[in-house]
Amino acid sequence: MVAELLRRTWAMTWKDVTVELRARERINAMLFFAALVLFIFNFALGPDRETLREVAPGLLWLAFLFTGMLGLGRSFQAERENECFEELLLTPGDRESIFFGKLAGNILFMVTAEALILPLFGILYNLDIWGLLPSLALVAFLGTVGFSAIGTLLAAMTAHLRAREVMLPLLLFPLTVPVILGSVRATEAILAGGGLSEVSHWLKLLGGFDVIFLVVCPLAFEFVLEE
Amino acid sequence: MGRGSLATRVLGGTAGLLLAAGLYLGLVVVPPDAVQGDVQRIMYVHVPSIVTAYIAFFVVFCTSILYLWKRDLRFDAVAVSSAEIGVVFTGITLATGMIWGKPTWGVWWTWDARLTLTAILFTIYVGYLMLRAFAEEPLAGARYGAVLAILGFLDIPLNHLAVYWWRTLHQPSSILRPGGPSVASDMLLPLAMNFAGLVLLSTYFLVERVRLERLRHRTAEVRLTRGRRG
Amino acid sequence: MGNWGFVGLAYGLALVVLVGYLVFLKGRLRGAGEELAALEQESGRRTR
Amino acid sequence: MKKRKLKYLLAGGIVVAALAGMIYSGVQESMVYFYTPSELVQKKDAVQGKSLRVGGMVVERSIRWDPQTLLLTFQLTDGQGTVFVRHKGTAPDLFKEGAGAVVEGTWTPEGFFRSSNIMAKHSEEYKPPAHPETLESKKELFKSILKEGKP
Repeated sequence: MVAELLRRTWAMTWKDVTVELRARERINAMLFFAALVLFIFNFALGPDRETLREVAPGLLWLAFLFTGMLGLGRSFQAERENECFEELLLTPGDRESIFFGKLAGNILFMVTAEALILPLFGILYNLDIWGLLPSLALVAFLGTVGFSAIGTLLAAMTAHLRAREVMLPLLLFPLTVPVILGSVRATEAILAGGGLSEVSHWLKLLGGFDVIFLVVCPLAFEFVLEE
Repeated sequence: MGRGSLATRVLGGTAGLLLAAGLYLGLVVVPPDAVQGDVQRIMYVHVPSIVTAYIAFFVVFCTSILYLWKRDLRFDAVAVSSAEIGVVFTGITLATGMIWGKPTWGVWWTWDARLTLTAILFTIYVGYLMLRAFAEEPLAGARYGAVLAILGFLDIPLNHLAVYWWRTLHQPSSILRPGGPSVASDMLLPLAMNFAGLVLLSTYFLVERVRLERLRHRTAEVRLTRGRRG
Repeated sequence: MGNWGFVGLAYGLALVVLVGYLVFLKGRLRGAGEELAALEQESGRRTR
Repeated sequence: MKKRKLKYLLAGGIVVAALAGMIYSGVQESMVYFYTPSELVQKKDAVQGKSLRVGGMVVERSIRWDPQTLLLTFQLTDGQGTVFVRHKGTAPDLFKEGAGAVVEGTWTPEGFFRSSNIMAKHSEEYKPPAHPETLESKKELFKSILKEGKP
């Protein structure tokens, strides 16, 4: 049963990635937007290196989250615009596989964007992050999983609403406060030179959040997709 | 049609009387607090409102689960009505808390744990109400709302952990704590009175708001049958 | 603003919000009731 | 149908277990909203120039207030360490000697804490003034001391 779920999930992810590789409408927009955000921060904050250093973790995560949001918004709208929702529902097997497939795609796109943002951030703002990359990557991954789990569910939901572009961030940000808080604090401690052990309780919070919503969201997804 | 049944009116009247008594007790009879002075009297609205709001959100959570399970629109009507009332009372809590904070802490707002949590709660349920307003199809809106309410409720303990690790300035809970309440007994009376009054008042609001939801359902039904016929 | 000023502000605001919500609720109830009544009357006429 | 029920039960179990585990481990870890004066004294080189909060009791007879320049100075203590605080502006009503306070600001190289915001921290006790308790009478005493300290 688990093997079956994995196979279906993989098929779903593969479909999304192939579509993306052909059209590149999502990932290009995300990468360019990410670069722009980093660019704009500079004008918003001025040249003061000290201020920048202090707010760096928050900025980094704002860039991650806004870019991720851009990708999440597209994940079901493309299906809706091309009227593929009905076909999606006809996929055999449990609906969970659709959720996990979409989620894996969303995480993949967001991680790709983060892989660009992180080094670019280090270069543009002259931060010495190179030795810290593994621990930063772990925090980024844990945060991304939690954010995307709720994000994928809400994206499926808001795709059927009026004013869907505004509703996704309005619902997503309040719900993901624990993830945002945990990720930013953990990143802050790591950038300040603390090891992973110093942020263990934030990692626990992120991990716990991920577990809870990876269990709840796919079950809730069934009720969202119902026609 | 405009007025509720006799029982509802009695409910509303009792709530009003209790609140008036609580107001009189809290503003006139009970002495001011030793440290804070008269400002502490704000507590008699602030604390009962947040408890009422929490009860309302708990009702939203339960009825949302029941709706997804039984698919009876009456549960959904209670859920959406209760969410609206919860938002009203959370709003009152935030506003009175800010007014109390200015003379006591010296700031209108600070990003302390309890304040932050209440603000997050407020935004989650305002989002819920917007979702309900923006749903194109009522049945889908009911399902989405139920899912969001369950997610939001599960989020509360996580928010609690995150925000408490982040910062704490608000004094610990005065009433619900081991060793009994730390509020002098004659101050508990107006608190209890207002609490009972606000719970009754919110029940009254709930009954009326659910009636509104039923009216809307009936209107939609009539429209549907007429559309089919015509 | 003295202590009582803050107390008055808090109680006044709470009162305004609660009464305001009540008025808003009653207004919506009346509106929905009238709409339904008009609709029922209209469809009743049509079936006759 | 049975499979579905099992799924929900399992999910509920995992959620409850995860929450319980987090709360249990959360109780053991302690995060701080503010530094205590002794922590600040220990770490003062590391935190210089960073904005942070310090919380403690206001040392008795330490408040000096100059109404001309609006300069308020006092000491915060936790029994072990003591920090000098300078604040420009007024303090909230509940701020007084012997009571708790939290200040926001930065630790300066000159060896004092420059506060930009004072928040009085009060306890969860609510009592009318007539209550014949030692703590209350003590607080009354501080009130009179404060009046002497403030010209």
